Amino acid sequence: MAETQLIVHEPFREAAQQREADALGMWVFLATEAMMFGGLFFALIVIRVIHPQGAQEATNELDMWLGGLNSALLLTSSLTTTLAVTAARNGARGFTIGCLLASAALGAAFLCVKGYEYYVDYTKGLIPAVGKPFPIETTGAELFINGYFVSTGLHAIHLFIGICLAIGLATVVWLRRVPLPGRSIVVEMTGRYWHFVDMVWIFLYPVLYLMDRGG
Amino acid sequence: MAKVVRTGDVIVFVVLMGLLALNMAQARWLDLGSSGRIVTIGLAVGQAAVLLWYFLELRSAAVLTRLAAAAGFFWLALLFGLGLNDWLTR
Amino acid sequence: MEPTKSVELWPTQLSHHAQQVDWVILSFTALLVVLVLPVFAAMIYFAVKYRRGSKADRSPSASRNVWLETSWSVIPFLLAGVFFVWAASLYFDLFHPPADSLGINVLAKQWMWKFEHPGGQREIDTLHVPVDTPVELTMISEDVIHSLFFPALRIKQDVLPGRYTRLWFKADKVGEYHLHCAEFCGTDHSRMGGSLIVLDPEGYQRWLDHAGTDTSLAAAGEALFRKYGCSGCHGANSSVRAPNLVGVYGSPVPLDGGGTVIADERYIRDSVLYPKKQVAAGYKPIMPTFQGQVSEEDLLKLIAYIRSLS
Amino acid sequence: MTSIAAEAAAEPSYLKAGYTLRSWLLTTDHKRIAVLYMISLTAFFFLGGAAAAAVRLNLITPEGAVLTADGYNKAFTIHGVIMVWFFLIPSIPATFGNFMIPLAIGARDLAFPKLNLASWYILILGAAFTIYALVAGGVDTGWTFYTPYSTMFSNTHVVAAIVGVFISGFSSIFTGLNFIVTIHKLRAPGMTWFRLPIFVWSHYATSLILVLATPVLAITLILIAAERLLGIGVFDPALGGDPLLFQHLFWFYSHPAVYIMILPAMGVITELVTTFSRRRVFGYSFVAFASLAIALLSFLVWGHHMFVSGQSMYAGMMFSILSFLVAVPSAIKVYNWTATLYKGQIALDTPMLYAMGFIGLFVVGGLTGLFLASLAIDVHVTDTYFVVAHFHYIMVGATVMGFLGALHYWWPKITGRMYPEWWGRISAAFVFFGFNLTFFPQFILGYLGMPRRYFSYPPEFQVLNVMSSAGASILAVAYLFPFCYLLWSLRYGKIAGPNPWGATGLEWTTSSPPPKHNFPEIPVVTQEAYAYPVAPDGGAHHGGATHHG
Ligand code: HEA
Ligand code: HEA
Ligand code: HEC
Ligand code: CUA
Ligand SMILES: [Cu+2]
Repeated sequence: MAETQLIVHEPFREAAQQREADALGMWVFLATEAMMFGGLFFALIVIRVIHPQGAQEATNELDMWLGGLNSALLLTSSLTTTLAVTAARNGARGFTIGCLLASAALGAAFLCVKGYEYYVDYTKGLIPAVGKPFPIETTGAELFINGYFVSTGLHAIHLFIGICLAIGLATVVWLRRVPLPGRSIVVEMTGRYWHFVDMVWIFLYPVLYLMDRGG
Repeated sequence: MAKVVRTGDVIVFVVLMGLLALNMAQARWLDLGSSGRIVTIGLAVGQAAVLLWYFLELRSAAVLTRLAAAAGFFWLALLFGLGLNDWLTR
Repeated sequence: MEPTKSVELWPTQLSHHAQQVDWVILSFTALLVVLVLPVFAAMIYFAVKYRRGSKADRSPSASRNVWLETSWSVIPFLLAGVFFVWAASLYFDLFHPPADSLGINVLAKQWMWKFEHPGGQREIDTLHVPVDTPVELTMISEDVIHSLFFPALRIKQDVLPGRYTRLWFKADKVGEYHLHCAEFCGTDHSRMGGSLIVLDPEGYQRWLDHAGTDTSLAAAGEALFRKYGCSGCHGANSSVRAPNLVGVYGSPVPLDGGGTVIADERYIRDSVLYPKKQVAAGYKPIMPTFQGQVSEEDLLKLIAYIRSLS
Repeated sequence: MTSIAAEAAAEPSYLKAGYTLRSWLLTTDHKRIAVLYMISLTAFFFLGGAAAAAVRLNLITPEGAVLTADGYNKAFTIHGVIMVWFFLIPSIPATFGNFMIPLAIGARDLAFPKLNLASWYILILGAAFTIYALVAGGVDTGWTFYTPYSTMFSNTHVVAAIVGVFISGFSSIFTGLNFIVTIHKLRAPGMTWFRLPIFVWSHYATSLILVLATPVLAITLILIAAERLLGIGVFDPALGGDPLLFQHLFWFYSHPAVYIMILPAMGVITELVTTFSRRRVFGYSFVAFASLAIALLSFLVWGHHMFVSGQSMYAGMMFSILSFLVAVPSAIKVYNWTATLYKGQIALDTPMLYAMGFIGLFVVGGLTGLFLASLAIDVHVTDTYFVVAHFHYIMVGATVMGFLGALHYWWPKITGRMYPEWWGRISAAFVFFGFNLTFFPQFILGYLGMPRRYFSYPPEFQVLNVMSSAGASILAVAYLFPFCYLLWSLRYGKIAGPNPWGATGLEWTTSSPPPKHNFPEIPVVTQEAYAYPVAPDGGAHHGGATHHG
């Protein structure tokens, strides 16, 4: 019954073809996103290479426990997202909606923790251009912290988009505008994006908070 | 519900959390010197691989999809490899 | 000795390096002409012989030939490889100035070139050098990226803010030649140029005497060393435990946390501006940063002084 | 299915599928979107050309003839920015690729038609920002936006221009994504990879670059904007940042980007050479794989733009030898085109003239690229007019010629009308002559030591500069010719049949202009590409495809 509900759109000749095209399109898109964050990671690593000392002192300013809490939140949201996808494929509408909202809530919790971290950073004078002057004198520290803001900021924007997608998707599933399991591909695609945003954090967390910590 | 919540997914989740815990512990309590960087990144790569393979379903994906995913990493390796070479030999 | 105003079709060769570069490009051109002339000739010949309606022989022929195709891609590459090696070895030489070079400091800023001779003589937009003497330029910019370009020597090098770059040459003809800024740097980029004046040794000496200055770079540096308070710590009878800078220049310095560096201009500059970046082994990192207090120009003088101590 | 097919059989051409502005601006038909691109890109080309005219006019006298120094700097910057991002990168892919790929692989449209339309709007939005930067007072950083000049010293509209380029990048990314998915998933039955026309292969390779390189430009531009607005310092030496980091990131994108500009043109040339010599391309698989090899290798050579930048000596050597390596697949293409002519039935119609011009100028541009890749030579000629001549030989001499060749070749398919052949040939000759007169003197100027981006120059360079400016005025007129006679032909041109050139390729089996859904029925492919001979205008019966049902 899944296939009967699947509407084939214009250039496609058959449902499978359309499905594969959507999947491939999503992966190619994720590859472009990976390249974009990759450029940022490259900049961060270069800063670590040219200013090991400053970057280390900057790392020590970041709270690895809050960052770790955030990692846990996102990993959990990845679990709920996976559950949503499986549920959607099985036509379990209610459970799908629940899991999507859970992911959105976990994502929102992440953003709250992040916001709190930013607030702490603000009180320390870490934020560029506003607040107190930068506290660490060692060269490279300020640079690294600025890189931290750009990368976590860009990640937060992505996560915010993910939250909107998840809530929107839950709504349309609830309204039966996206019939399940016929259009479960939509849940699947949103899930791909969500996992990807989680994966960016999987790398951001160690590169920003853990690497070279101590000393 | 049993059909919806698969134990496999939960195990994967536990592994991911375990790797996270390991990475945090390592960074906090072990002083691995210069190899610490490699360990940190290695653990993150492990997490990402698990995520890709299971949650992102590369396990059951078409070859083409796997290639698309691999392409991103391969090209990033080019950027890092050739790019860092400059700073490391300056 | 005015730069020539008539049309010239080949730039003057002012050094052995310049001659070599000209040889590379000329012989490379010859090779490439040999490689592509057949292509052009064949294209024209085929276009005529096989024009539509002509009675040429068109009996079926292969539409692929792996060996032929492999050879016409690989052989040109291997031949061109010779020129890679030649050009790369000349490039290698550019990074290895002779030890006995005459050191001159170059300071670039929007939009002028400042040159400082070891004796303290300074000039703007014009550089006097002796003929047949290796000259090594240590260059830094006070603002954006510039690039010092001597067409007659076939060399140029970007001049960066925040880091020394180097350029060396040995001019072998007396005369006046152009120098330009080759990296876009704003409004007067095209006017940020002047002349390179190559003099015979006596002429150079005379110029140095005339350009007269009361103090050499090193002497000026010594004064600054006291003015900025460096001597308070690094001086012979200081109570602070700081390294003695006599003989440091050019020698290896063991670092705190392992490794050694050669104390060159870059290292000294970093020690003054970013003292915590590389801390000498056995000392506490108590040296304050002088970032924002010491200008690039003064830094070069301090370096000249420290250099004179060895 | 059957009902769609029956509908399509009676279907009018895509041009007649609606006459309102709305039917154009909200279309999802790849053919109409291609036409939208063609119109806007032509406008951008003339805008960039006008800036080039200002540049060349100014350089007639050593002291700068018409502009101020700042005005000149803004002129070449806007010239580079517009020409690169708003003309040359989208040029062939977004017009002919967009129009022809679905036709050439036997599909009804691209995989994501709405995304395709969105790409066009995104490009226009990006252009709007860039043009805003221009009219608000201009930008003076050069198209390369080098830091710290662009971040801390320029007081022109850098951020607006960067936002414009940033936005246009998404147009590139989405177009590339669309092409990749289309080529993978929408080939007609029987259209195997090794039956694809080389044009499609080269667009596939181009798309890979678009998708993998452009995001790095995006993040680099974000960093520049953040640095300029917030002073984050990643490229600022005062905070310990490294301007060379910017250069690495920029060229990681921009070198592959130059192959975005040449690969589609190489695909066009393969179509032209085979059609006008009625021969299968020599060494199909070598030529096809050469495109992919170029796409891959293009990511390994970016450091050749930085030989004198203060990059490490070893990095310089590595990038130099890798740059020599890119010449190999390019050489394959050149030699194989030539071999294709052997025993052909050669007709020197306008598109073929452009193709031969392309090969000649590409070879000169490419070989001077090898000079630049040779370290010691580059130390002398980098940042001089030698480089300017190198890239204009490839970008204007080769790619713009390829664009014009494609335009004449597919004009009958797109519009249903023939262009006037005599005018076509004359203009091609003028373009070739004007081009060489403009840019050949620049090689000499560069070797003599005239730096680029110079508003004024030493008087001994005047003769060569005047020659170059004279050539540019011939070139300008030569570009206006096709503009005029092609417009004329829309009304008065001879009606073209489905296959005026007697070419293979599925696009020639459908009517000219094609119906809205491209084919009355999805064709089934039974032959390799370029299965000559084909009788002219017998397209529907011979094109290497049969129709079932
Ligand atoms: C479409 C655009 C395009 C293309 C295709 C190329 C192709 C090449 N380019 Fe070019 N290049 C630019 C556009 C392009 N370039 C631009 C815009 C700049 C300046 C940017 C700026 O600073 O503003 C530039 C600058 C540039 C530089 C830096 C110069 C400098 O600033 O110092 C270098 C250095 O290596 C270079 C090299 C090459 C090489 C080796 C190729 C090769 O791909 C060429 C390969 C082709 C051939 C070699 C010819 C065919 C082969 C044969 C006929 C067989 C015989 C060959 C052999 C002997 C092997 N280019
Ligand atoms: C696709 C890319 C492309 C194209 C097509 C062109 C086309 C041309 N370019 Fe361009 N050029 C670049 C890309 C391109 N250029 C880039 C990337 C740079 C580097 C910028 C930088 O340094 O940052 C550059 C730089 C550059 C310079 C160097 C400036 C400097 O370093 O100081 C010069 C100088 O001669 C030049 C000339 C020309 C000329 C004469 C044409 C001609 O082919 C143009 C011919 C077309 C026309 C002239 C339009 C015809 C129509 C009309 C004339 C009618 C309307 C006009 C009026 C009403 C006046 N270009
Ligand atoms: C407060 C004391 C103090 C002052 C003032 C000071 N220094 Fe130092 N300097 C040190 C100490 C301690 C070290 C060793 C630790 C280190 O490398 O940072 C040092 C190291 C150096 C080194 C590296 C030498 C080596 O052997 O590695 C140089 C060069 C140097 N200083 C130059 C200067 C100059 C030039 C000034 C003035 C502009 C100056 N210092 C001012 C305390 C000082
Ligand atoms: Cu200084 Cu250009
Ligand atoms: Cu390049």
